[in-house]
Amino acid sequence: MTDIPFDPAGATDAAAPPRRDIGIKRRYRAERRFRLYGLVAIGIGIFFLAALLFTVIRGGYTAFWQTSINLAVTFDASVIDPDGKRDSDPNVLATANYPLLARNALATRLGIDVEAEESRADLRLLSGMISQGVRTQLRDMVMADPAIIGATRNVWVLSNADVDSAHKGQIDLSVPESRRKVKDKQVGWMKTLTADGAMVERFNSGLFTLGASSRPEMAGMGVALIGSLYMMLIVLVLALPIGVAASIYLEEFAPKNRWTDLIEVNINNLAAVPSIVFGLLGLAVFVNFAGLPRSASLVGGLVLTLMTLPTIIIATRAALKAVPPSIRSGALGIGASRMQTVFHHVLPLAAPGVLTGTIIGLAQALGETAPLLLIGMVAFVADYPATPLDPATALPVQIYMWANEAERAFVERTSGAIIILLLFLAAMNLAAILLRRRFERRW
Amino acid sequence: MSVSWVLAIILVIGVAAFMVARMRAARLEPQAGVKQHSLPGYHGSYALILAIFPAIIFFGVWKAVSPIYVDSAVWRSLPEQVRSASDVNRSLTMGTIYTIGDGMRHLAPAELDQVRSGQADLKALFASKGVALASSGEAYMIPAAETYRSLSDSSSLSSAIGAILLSLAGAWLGLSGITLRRRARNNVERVMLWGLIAASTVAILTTVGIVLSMLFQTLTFFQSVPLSNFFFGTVWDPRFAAAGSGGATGQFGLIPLLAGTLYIALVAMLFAVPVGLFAAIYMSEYASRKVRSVVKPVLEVLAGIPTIVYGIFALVTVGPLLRDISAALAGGQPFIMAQSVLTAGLVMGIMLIPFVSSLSDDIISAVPRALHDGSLGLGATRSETVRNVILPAALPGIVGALLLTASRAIGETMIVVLAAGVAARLTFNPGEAMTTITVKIVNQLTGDLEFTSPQTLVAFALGITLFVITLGMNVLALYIVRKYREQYE
Amino acid sequence: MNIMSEATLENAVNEKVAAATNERIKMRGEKVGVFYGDKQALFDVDLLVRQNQVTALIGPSGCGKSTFLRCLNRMNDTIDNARVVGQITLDGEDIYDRDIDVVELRSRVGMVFQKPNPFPKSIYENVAYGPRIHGLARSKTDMDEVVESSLKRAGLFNEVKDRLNEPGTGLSGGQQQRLCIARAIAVSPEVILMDEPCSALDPIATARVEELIDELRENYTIVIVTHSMQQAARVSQRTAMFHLGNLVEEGPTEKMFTNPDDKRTQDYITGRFG
Amino acid sequence: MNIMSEATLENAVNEKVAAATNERIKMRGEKVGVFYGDKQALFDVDLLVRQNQVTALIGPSGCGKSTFLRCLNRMNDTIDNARVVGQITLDGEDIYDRDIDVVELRSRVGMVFQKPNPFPKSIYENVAYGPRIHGLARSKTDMDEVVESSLKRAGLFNEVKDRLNEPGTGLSGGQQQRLCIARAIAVSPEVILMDEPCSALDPIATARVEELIDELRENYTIVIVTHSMQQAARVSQRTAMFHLGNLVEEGPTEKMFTNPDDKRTQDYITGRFG
Amino acid sequence: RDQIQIAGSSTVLPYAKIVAENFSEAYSNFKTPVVESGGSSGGLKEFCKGVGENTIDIANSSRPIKESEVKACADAGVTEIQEVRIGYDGIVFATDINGPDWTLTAQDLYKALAAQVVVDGKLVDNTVAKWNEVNSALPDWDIAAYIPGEKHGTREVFEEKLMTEGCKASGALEAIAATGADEKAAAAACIAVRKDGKAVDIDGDYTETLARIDSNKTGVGVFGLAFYENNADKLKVATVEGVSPSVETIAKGEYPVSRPLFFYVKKAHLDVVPGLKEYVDFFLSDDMVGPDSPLAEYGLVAAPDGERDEQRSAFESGKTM
Ligand SMILES: Nc1ncnc2c1ncn2[C@@H]1O[C@H](COP(=O)(O)OP(=O)(O)OP(=O)(O)O)[C@@H](O)[C@H]1O
Ligand SMILES: Nc1ncnc2c1ncn2[C@@H]1O[C@H](COP(=O)(O)OP(=O)(O)OP(=O)(O)O)[C@@H](O)[C@H]1O
Ligand SMILES: [Mg+2]
Ligand SMILES: [Mg+2]
Ligand SMILES: O=P([O-])([O-])[O-]
Repeated sequence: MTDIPFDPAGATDAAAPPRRDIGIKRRYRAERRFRLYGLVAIGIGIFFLAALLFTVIRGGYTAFWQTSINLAVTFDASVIDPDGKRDSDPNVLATANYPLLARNALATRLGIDVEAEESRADLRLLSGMISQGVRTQLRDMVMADPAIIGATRNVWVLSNADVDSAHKGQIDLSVPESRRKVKDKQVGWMKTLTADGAMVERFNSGLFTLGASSRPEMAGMGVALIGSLYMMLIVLVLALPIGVAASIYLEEFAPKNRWTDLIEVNINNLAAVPSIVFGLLGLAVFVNFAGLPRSASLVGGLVLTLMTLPTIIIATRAALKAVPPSIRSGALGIGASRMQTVFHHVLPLAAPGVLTGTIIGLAQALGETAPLLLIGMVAFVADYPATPLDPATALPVQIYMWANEAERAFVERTSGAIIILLLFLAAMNLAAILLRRRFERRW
Repeated sequence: MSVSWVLAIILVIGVAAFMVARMRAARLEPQAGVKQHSLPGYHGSYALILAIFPAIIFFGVWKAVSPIYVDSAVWRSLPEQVRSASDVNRSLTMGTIYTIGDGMRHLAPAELDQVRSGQADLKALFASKGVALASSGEAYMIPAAETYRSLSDSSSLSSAIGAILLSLAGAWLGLSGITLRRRARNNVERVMLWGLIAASTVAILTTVGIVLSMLFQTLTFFQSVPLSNFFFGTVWDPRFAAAGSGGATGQFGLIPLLAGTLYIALVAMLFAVPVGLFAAIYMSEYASRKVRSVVKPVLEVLAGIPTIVYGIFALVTVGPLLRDISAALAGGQPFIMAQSVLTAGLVMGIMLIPFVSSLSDDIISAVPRALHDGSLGLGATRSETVRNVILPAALPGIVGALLLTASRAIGETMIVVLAAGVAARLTFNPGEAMTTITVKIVNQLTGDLEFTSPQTLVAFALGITLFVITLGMNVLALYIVRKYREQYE
Repeated sequence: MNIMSEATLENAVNEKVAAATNERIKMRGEKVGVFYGDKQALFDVDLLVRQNQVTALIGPSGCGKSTFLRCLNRMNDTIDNARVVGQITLDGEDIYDRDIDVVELRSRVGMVFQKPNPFPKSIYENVAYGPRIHGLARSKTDMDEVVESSLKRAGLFNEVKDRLNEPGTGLSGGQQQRLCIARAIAVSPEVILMDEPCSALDPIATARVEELIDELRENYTIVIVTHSMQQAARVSQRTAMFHLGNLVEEGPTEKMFTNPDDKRTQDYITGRFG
Repeated sequence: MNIMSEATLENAVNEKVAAATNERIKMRGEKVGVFYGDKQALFDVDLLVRQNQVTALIGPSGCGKSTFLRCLNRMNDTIDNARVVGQITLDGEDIYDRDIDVVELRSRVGMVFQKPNPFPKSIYENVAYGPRIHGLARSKTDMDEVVESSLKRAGLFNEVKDRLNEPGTGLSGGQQQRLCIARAIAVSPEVILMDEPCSALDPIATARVEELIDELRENYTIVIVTHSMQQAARVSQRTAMFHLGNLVEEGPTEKMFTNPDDKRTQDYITGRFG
Repeated sequence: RDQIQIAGSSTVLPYAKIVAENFSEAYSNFKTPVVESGGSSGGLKEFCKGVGENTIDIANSSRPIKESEVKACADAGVTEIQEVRIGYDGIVFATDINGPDWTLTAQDLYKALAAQVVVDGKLVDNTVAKWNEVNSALPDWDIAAYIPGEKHGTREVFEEKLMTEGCKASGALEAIAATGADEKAAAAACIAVRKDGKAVDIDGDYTETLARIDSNKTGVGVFGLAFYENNADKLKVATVEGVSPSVETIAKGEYPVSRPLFFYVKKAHLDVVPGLKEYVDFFLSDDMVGPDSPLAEYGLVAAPDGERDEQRSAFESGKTM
């Protein structure tokens, strides 16, 4: 654009005057350093996050697959109902020895004689390869369709957790046989079954749907997911409005006097109260005083609400403080009331900060175990809670409990559970983050 | 009538009042020279408020107060000698009476008669109905239970009727007198303001609740352990007395725990604050919108990872790593233990990064761009602008964020347990293990020790002490912020 | 005490005059003083604002014009350390009375600020906001009309008609100022306070605003702060001169510009520039 | 293409003239255009800024004066969706060059913004900020001197000398504006860009600023945006008239105000008001 | 309430879980009991809150209930408490599997871990740094023992069965007594564990101990027998006083370090909470706590036959404390 034929080439441009020394080199170095610090800081954060995620995922991705065995189960009437009383006694079908059916099917599959005296030991080992969960699995099939008795069906049954671990290579098979839970014979059978395609790893949907169990292969996060869901809803529904309302009062309406100072200091202080103390409070107030049931997600939600409130309030207040006063006077000047000014102008501008507080507060509430300990939510709960008043657990509780289990198979499940929690967290935050992005605006 | 029914009816009345009032207000004839004071929606809301709030407050208060009245009425109905005899465990007696009274609702008339005539084995009968009775009760309890039952029945009926009538009256009040000049907006806003005030008192109530829920046990604790032993003791060894003291209670020295708490929190802050602040500055000042919109939520994930995960991370990865590094540096003997203040602080600091970064980023972004431009226009570099103009302007908010961060650092348990251990020691070396008050609160509460012993009760004393200490720190922080606040515009 | 009776005397005289000339007093300030913290920024100002007239406040920078203006619709309430003493009435009602509804007061006494402060919302929403909260438009079309006419009267409509949905903060300085004027007149207040409404405007836009002021005067009462003597002379019927927080002199504009009583006024308006 | 050579021709001619009259070109804009997002706000502006002269930019509100001014020290870089095309040189160096140092550029080309934007610091710190970051004062006394002289030159010192430690945001509108001027001149840039520096100022303060501009002209180069024709006439040597994003005409102020070439200029400056 | 609520010891928790799960499979008409974790003390505390809907039915405990707690219970109306002993928990020492074999004695442990030892008739801080300084048969490892924290009931067992015994056996008790300490103080000195970081209290669970051994291969950790059995491929167990821990040796009483496990039932709830009685019966059946039961498979050391019968009949007869 400068290729003009008669460009006077700056002949008349002012000759550069002697430049002042404003330490530009040094300042640029400082600038670059500063910028670098920022990058490094973000790098550190992301690095540690990556490291954490890496450890968790490496340890936990296998939990989403579970070794299953394909068996041709014969629903032998002589096993299910040896005395032929199933029509008169409904309990017969419910309490039959279903695991035996599965064991027999496995024995047949591996060509072991069920009747032979010398195979007794083998049969015990075989039983040990199949999950005890097969009892309910087969029972449900029979209960749903009693006509199935006598027939043979192809069924995928879960393997026992130790077999699962061995199949995934998590048990060191080089140690002496007596030191491990999976015996050499079982390993041999596993190889046979795997080669036949009868033993494969299938997606572990039970991890998401089942309740707690002492058998690793049957243990799932279902109850915990529901419990956490209830609690997060309660926290969201209570903590967000109360927190925002309190902040608005303190920041926009309250006279600046000792009383509001007291409230302010108080709220800041509540943020420093160890979470377990909120558990004490919840126990005293909600369970003992108000008579709400133990182990209920309602109580958990209330406790977590109180715990989250300071976080939301502090974040919201900071955000409200940051809204320039000219916005307020603009609205007031055309006859908006203070309430209208706050809700129409100030709060929307503070929304990103509010949402950040909410995200962080909820994240914290989602990951908290200690306060739940005292109100009975760190518990073994196998049945789904129908309402927030029923016993339930929470995701971090399940993680905490699994982390303390002795069985090897719980190790990967612990990491798997953490992954689920993080997914839950991500899903929960996504909405807030999208909202926040909508509200973000520079002026 | 059950509570939920009453509430539902009140709600319906309220909604109806809202609709009618809004419609009426919208249809008001405009008059020359008179402006309508409030929008129709405000008239509607006002009617709604009148219809709902007094009724619910009445209902709630009644529900809260009537049991006290019923309780004393039933108590007075008991025979004199019973009263004097069982004065000590009045609550137990009354509890049994209530259980019987409530249980009688489940009984069939025939069974009721049996009960009245004293023929039935109460415990068995009630058990068959799924009501637990600690003991079979005494004969005098049956009439008392009936008194209780009739009193509470009539109380709940009258409360329901009263509440609904009040609701109707409120609705009528809201609907009558809808005029152009009615200050419905002011009224609604006044109620809203009270709502806001109420919300902010939740914090106060929580505090009161926390103190109350710990105070009683704390006092019990201090009955067996002298204050000086607790506050000035330098040894934490609750199961063992100091040699020669002869006491059996042990040593409850707060100092090592307090030191550990502050030390670990300090290390965590030393890590989290610079990293978080620089990250925030980078995000709000340098990064493109896109980068920021990704990095910020990504960092926020750090706040959501359960602390036990951090704990395990510290235990199996960071701790040994630091130990090995320090061993390599020192050539043999590590100067950082696997469990140490440093490990705990570092890992906790990681968790705290988003507390600093996200909150500060929001606050920094909220500083009006005119300030930015003003500084850049003078030839300041971005970093100079940030340091000299933006940060000071954003300071009050950032201090708030830092306070929150520090608070979290003090309140954290799991990371400390796994990263720094539970040994209460007094040392200045960050390479060694220390522990925090919070850890001890959790441990003493969840242990195997007798729950009536000072070893368990000390948890409450620790809780209250920590509460008071952090309160003091917050007062200090408030004072400092006040002093250095810079208000823009 | 002495001073007080003297001051109110002045007001009383003025009132007599107003009555004689059949002018109605819309607002009246009596011994109005303002403190910012300990520092007094305004001293005992007695001033009458006549209905359907434009009152101009002039005086050197920092003399308290904006401060006084803010007193008239109690915007000073929003400044933490500001304290107002004295009495101000609107249609005879004390606006600092406890019973007074500040919000309603401000909807009756609108304000355009010295620094343009559009909301970070769309241009349309900036204007529509006031009418909406005051229920001045029954329908969307009503609202569109209000917005359009307000923008037109502020002389901004043509420039922004294609971008009504873009943020008001993305406008040029002068455009923002006109937007704020449009926003204020959209709620049709009885009194409009304008703090240098034309400071960022070019002559043509200024002319448009001055026309607007003239127009508005028929139905409304206007108080305007301006630095331009010409502008004061052109648009106002009465002028008040402030100096160092004191009201130096108030009177019909013509008289003020031709034959002021006070030496300071004389000096100020005959300053080299105008 | 056609247009381009035409435009640069204009610059070339101008330059010849400048050379002839022994004027040095401090800054030169060539085919400068600015887009805000998709919307073009400035079109192919060719303009020379002569050293030690005051160049006034005039034109109706929203025509692009501030936008052009911001191009001259690259303040547009800070607006997310703004994009500048064309070439601008300072002392012959392309300021949009990759190698150019924006910070140094801005320290050489200072700016006073249209909306006063004092920092939320004390008045003293507001002024001392620039000299401090550029290391222009060696000692505390040096700094005191710089601050005092800057405030004095901006005509603010007397009003604020007792409250140098109070926040700059507590000043009146006009005081803030003067504070911003003081802040800008405290770093003694080579070129000073002023976006309506007197919009919030009363005549006396305006006179003070205009005097200052005259003074500064001896050592510095000044570009000023103003809405007041009189002001342009009084202080500037050259005037450029913008309209709808185009540079309509540029020339010696005298000529512009007496005998403009373009009809639009004529219309504008002879508009009813001034 | 149609669900049994149980709270208490984390040691008993796994057993209670297994029983609860099997219970719900065997009795499909009852809901699965809820078993809270939270420590014996916490469980008993909740237990002693009173009777009724809002209180728990059973408290698991890894130690017998204390006198003061019984009293607190009674004060709150919980007057009838039934105690059930379910079996024994073996406590073992283990090291990383690749380490050498360990043969520990109470004496060695005492000498290595005591806070103070007697030297020249005076109590001085223990400075032993390596295991082989205590007993040359032990490996040349830095002392790093991960022992249960003071909150754990296991700690008491450790102190009683090992420290005190070791103290006596090594003659330290006499030596301490000789320094002029009274009986109580001497006993306390015997069980005081060094706090210089060589003995590390673990307040968490055995998984934490395992992780610590994972990261410090020369550490010695204390585990429950059940936990060890589940991780036998990673851990090598030490003999104590020459006896290798196993279900058999513990049941026979040969292995010295074990403790009984309990749960406590609120008698008032027995007829009221559906399934509670069945649950306790089910728990006490040989199908659950017998030698071939799932609990034993998990690692519970079953009580001898006679003791189990005794427990059953005691419960049946409604014997309270
Ligand atoms: N950040 C922005 N985003 C979008 N459009 C903008 C932005 N800034 C200015 N504009 C538009 O660009 C055009 C020129 O604006 P500019 O600020 O340069 O006007 P101006 O001549 O300074 O006017 P005034 O005298 O009113 O200040 C206007 O139409 C304005 O609305
Ligand atoms: N918020 C405040 N805090 C402290 N002092 C203030 C505040 N606002 C204004 N002042 C001071 O009060 C005096 C009057 O200010 P005011 O804004 O009324 O002046 P003004 O006449 O409007 O001037 P300008 O024409 O420059 O806007 C000035 O000295 C100013 O510095
Ligand atoms: Mg002003
Ligand atoms: Mg402009
Ligand atoms: O949880 P415990 O009581 O068994 O340590």
